[in-house]
Amino acid sequence: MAPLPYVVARKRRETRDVWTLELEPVDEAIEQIRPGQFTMLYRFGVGEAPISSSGDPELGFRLVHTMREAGQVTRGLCAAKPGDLVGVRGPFGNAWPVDTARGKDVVFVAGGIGLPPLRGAVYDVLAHRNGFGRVVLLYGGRSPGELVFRSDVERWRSRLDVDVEVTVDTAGHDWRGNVGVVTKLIPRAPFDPANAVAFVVGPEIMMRFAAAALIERGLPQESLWISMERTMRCGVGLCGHCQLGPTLICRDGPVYRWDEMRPWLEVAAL
Amino acid sequence: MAEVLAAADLGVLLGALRARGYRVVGPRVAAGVIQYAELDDAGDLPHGWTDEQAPGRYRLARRDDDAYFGYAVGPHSWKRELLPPRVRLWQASRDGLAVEEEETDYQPTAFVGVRPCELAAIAIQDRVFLDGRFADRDYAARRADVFLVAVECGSPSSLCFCSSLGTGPGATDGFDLALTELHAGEHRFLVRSGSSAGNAVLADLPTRPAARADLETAEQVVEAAARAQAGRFAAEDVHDLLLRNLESPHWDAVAERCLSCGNCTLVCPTCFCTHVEDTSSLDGETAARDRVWDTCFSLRYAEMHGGNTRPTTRARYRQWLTHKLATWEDQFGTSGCVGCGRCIAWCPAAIDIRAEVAAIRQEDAHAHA
Amino acid sequence: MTRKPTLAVWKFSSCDGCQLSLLDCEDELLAVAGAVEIAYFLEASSAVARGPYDLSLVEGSITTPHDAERIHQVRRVSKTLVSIGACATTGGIQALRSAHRLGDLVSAVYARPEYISTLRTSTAIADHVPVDFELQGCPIAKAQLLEVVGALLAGRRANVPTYSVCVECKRAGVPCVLVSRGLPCLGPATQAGCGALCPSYGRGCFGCFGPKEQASDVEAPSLASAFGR
Amino acid sequence: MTRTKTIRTDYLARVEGEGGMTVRMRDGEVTDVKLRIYEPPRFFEGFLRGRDFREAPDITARICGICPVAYQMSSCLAMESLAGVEVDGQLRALRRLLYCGEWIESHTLHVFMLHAPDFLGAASAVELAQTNPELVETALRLKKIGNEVMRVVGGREVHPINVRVGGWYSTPSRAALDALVPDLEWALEASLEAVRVAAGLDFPELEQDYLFVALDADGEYPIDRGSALVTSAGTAFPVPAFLDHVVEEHVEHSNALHARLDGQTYLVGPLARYAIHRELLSPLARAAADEAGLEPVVRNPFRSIVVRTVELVHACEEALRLIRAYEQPAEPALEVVPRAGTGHGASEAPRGVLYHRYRLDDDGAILDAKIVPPTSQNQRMIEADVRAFVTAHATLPDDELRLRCEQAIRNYDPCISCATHFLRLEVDRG
Ligand SMILES: Cc1cc2nc3c(=O)[nH]c(=O)nc-3n(C[C@H](O)[C@H](O)[C@H](O)COP(=O)(O)OP(=O)(O)OC[C@H]3O[C@@H](n4cnc5c(N)ncnc54)[C@H](O)[C@@H]3O)c2cc1C
Ligand code: SF4
Ligand code: SF4
Ligand code: SF4
Repeated sequence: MAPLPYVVARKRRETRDVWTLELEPVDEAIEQIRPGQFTMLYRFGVGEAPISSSGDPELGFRLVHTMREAGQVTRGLCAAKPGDLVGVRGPFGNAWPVDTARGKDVVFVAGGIGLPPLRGAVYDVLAHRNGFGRVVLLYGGRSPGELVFRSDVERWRSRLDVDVEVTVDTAGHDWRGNVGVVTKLIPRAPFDPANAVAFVVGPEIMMRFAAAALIERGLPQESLWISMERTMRCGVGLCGHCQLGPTLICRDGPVYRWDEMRPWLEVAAL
Repeated sequence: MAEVLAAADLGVLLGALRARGYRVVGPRVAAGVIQYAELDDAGDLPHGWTDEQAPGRYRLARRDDDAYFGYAVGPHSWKRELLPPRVRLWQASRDGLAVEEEETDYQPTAFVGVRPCELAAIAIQDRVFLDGRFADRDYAARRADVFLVAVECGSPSSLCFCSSLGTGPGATDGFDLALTELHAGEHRFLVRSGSSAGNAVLADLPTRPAARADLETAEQVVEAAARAQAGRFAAEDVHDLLLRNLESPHWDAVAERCLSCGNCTLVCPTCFCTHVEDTSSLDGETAARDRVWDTCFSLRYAEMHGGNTRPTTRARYRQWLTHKLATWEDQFGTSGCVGCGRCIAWCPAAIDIRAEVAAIRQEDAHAHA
Repeated sequence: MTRKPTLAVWKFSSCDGCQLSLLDCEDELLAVAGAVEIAYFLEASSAVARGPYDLSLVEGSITTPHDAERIHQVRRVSKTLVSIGACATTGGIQALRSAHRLGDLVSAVYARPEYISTLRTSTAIADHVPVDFELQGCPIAKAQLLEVVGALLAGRRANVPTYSVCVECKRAGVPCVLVSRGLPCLGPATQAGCGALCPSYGRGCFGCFGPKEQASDVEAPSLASAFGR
Repeated sequence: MTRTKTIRTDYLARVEGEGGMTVRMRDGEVTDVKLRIYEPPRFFEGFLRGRDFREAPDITARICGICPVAYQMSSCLAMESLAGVEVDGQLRALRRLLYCGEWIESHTLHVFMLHAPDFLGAASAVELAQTNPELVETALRLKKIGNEVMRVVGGREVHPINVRVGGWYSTPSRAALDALVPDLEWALEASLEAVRVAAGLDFPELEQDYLFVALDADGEYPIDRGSALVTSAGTAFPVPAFLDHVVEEHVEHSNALHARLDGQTYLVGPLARYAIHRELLSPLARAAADEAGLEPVVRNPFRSIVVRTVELVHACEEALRLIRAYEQPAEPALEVVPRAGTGHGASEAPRGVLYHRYRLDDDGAILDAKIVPPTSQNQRMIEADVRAFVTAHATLPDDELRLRCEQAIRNYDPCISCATHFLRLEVDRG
């Protein structure tokens, strides 16, 4: 499958090394992407990387992707200027099962660059706010400078119908929020574990601790969802790279119910 | 309906295929092994040759008859044809990011001498590349016009274990024509058709209807081949066995011998892992993407920003074996192994997957005794 | 157009084979000369442009006290430094001498050993200065050299695999000489890059490309900006 | 008051390896010429000790990336002579073909890319590509053809892998060699043209009275082997007696050894081969030399560039001849059983005679190795040329003089990497 050309319509810097690109099709567009799904973004002559949609699902054919400069491809993508072309393949993978949370409390837990893959789902829930119980967003970063989407987070925090807690691992004196890992926010977060659905994204180790804390609070395993990451070359389940035990993450994931993934995450270096 | 073709008329079959526009590829002796390469006529086939195989060892030897297909399997598999080691996927020019996909206008090809285990392997790769949500364009194009001439197995090697996996030595389906080479009496082939394309080719051949004796002899050939490999591998519970032993100390024991060279995955007829190589011209005006064979044994295979998910040989060997024999089933609904023995013969460290499974089985039995 | 990136080629103790690989890119040499300004390349040119250089290719190993100094100067004038060939990445075949007593070697070759000043060992460039990328091979493969230069210009990761020669051997469809002929072969432990040359000529690999999966995975800073992309 | 002056080049360009030159003058008289070789010593002879005799071709190839075939051939010949094996027939024809490939590649590299810029006032072939694009394109194509011959026969252009003591690991098919023919036919035409171009260059004046030394190859123009050495003085000695005549000495200013033959400074390489074996050149090569007006003995070292182009013609014609007569041998190699003793081998590298001697034990382990590369044999002669040139042209301005001195050194296509086991230009007028 060959990439389709998209033009960088807008570009925003989120942090020192994280950028958001808004892309519009030059000609043909990929299918409508849903929150949780990803595309393979191609920088001409450099290569391709899987990047989750971070956009509002209402945006239609406009794609929004937020990425950290992790290596050559992401660095190349982040260096793209408005008007530059990038290649897009997708959408790939599955979406957040937001509907399973209808009528229930919704808990979003994000670590670092884990917030972008969740943002579309947050937009989705807020767009249909009446269909859900309490909405909680717990967001942690290493330092205040590494927090993304600060204006979104502020906007959500100012809403009375959303509970937002932000924490950082380490901070200077000018930081007046929480300090500590994000999982520490879980025990006192305002939701009813017996009747809630949680969506968690972050480094694997963070997701494991978050899951433990959520289950400890009484959240059923079946109500807990995470998003997985592995190297991907094709995005369509044919190159083998993203295997983890019985699944191919690009094909069967990246979103998994916790109890499906837990046994495999417990085996080191699987 | 079965027919009989005289061995002397095998060339007519190759000619009939060529007349229908097929490129004919099959076994021939080259560089000391039986390789798959283009065939000009029946004389190119390895008649009178067999292969002697043991873990880490393969030698050609003379047979005392002039069988055309009197060997087991060589180092090549049909994946060379259907999933070639390197394929250009597309190229693009900087200007307008115009991406041009490669032509996939491939010449129809007849595979001659496909073993039943190889039919099974092709069926497995078909599932991977054609049956999912995204079918692979290049594989689909290459596969579309393939004519399969299977040859049932009469000379399994000491490494074959298809009968344990139900993938051979007889051919039941998935072929256009299936041959069984018969020696008792006249040197001849029992020929069966498995498709309308097969029927058409069969009609071109100077055959006679099979007699009861022909059919019985063919059965005996296959039965003898099955008997020769009886008990070599216990496949039934291997999925659960391996998955409940992911932390077995035996993985460390294999890791001490395994060189992480990747030969096993590359000779395996079902292994499909690939890497993409993005390249660009020196002037920066054009770029391209190639797809190349990869192996889960390479260190970079599992490298992500921020770390390697399988940094040890232990982890990589475990990935290979559990994928082949267990998680493949979860991913694609079939085993990833057809019992051809190639990974055993072509492992420079003479590692035998059957022996490794047996060792884990034994340990498991101890642990649960 | 912005300035072309500058290329310098440096030589330490070596056979010249790796620099020659650059001149051996007959089909691409003029394209290379179009993409970069060849600013310092003594073997090919007497014109010497002054540093600093965007990309330095360094051939050869460090064997004399003078060279141990000189490599630091080279590092100082080089934005990106790529060491090329077995000599530069591992000490090369002359590193064999480390296994011999140096005195014996000097007297075996030279009648007046007192004239020779030499380090006790032959060491890799990376043992002396930070290196951005190591390109293995004795000699390097010219396609890989072009790939590294092209990748640096494009700001991408070079397609220089670190896996075994066996992977290339199997891709090429060469029957394994170890399994089918019983020849000793270093392919399983040796880094790909040669295209499984020896097995394809019916001999076992003897390790020209060095140990596999050793290459530093350091990302060289991209030259794309220098190239105006 | 005496006036002294020093002309000095710290790093010689367009030579293989690292060296410099110093010329010292006092009152217009040259007092000292030194070619200094910085190329660090690499001690190949030392670490060959203890290695298996079969490893010699692969190890010694690494002495020089420019003429690895020469090293492989001389070492194989030494081992084979010791074992009493003679590689002949088509196996030998392939060796000569491989060597022709190296001559084509190496001579093209030197003539067009390293030497021609001196005559045409350019700094490099890349610069030359601006003013003389066809010339550079021709050069690149010729060089590629030489490399292609080496790739097909030897596996790769630098450090071929297919050469072994006793023959080859595998031999090319007739079809693989036939595929080289059209390119070689083009190369033959291109090298004939190269002779005409080279002959038309302007040469600085210098006539030297050389003692020429080359291999004697029993009626053939010497390339891949030879049984004896012959000199322009009419003397000859067999290859095994090489070290009885050639003595290498270590001088302080250089990491390379200096050789003398029976106490005399001498010259090996294209000028020597041509002077001694002109009659054995291929018909077209001889005709080209005649047409270019090349005298039977060339004594102006600057005109060595013409001789190299003549040899280029010879190498192309010879390669074609070998290919046309080729039949793939049944076995790629002869068996070579080692025995204790001393073996000698010599072949004609593009730069001149390359001599190897090995002493083995019963198991074929190398006890002792001695390698005498062409550049160290020529080094004294290079210094003598520079001295003669400076003496004759002492009035030239310094820059011009330095350039000409460098050019005088490049006349030799000195391969410094080989010589170390071996250069810098410094002209010191005080
Ligand atoms: C489903 C999914 C969604 C994601 N969503 C996001 C997101 O929304 N935002 C975000 O910032 N990140 C996201 N990521 C992570 C992102 O894909 C990686 O950071 C990105 O791939 C890094 O690629 P790169 O080329 O920039 O870095 P690289 O430098 O390529 O590094 C990536 C790793 O791949 C390996 N590698 C690269 N090239 C080669 C090669 N030629 N040979 C061998 N190994 C090689 C390297 O070892 C390296 O460790 C997501 C990942 C997945 C799987
Ligand atoms: S795993 Fe081994 S035996 Fe099974 S199909 Fe692959 S190569 Fe054949
Ligand atoms: S099992 Fe054998 S063939 Fe496979 S990677 Fe290990 S050593 Fe290589
Ligand atoms: S011949 Fe050598 S490089 Fe090739 S597969 Fe065998 S062991 Fe590996």
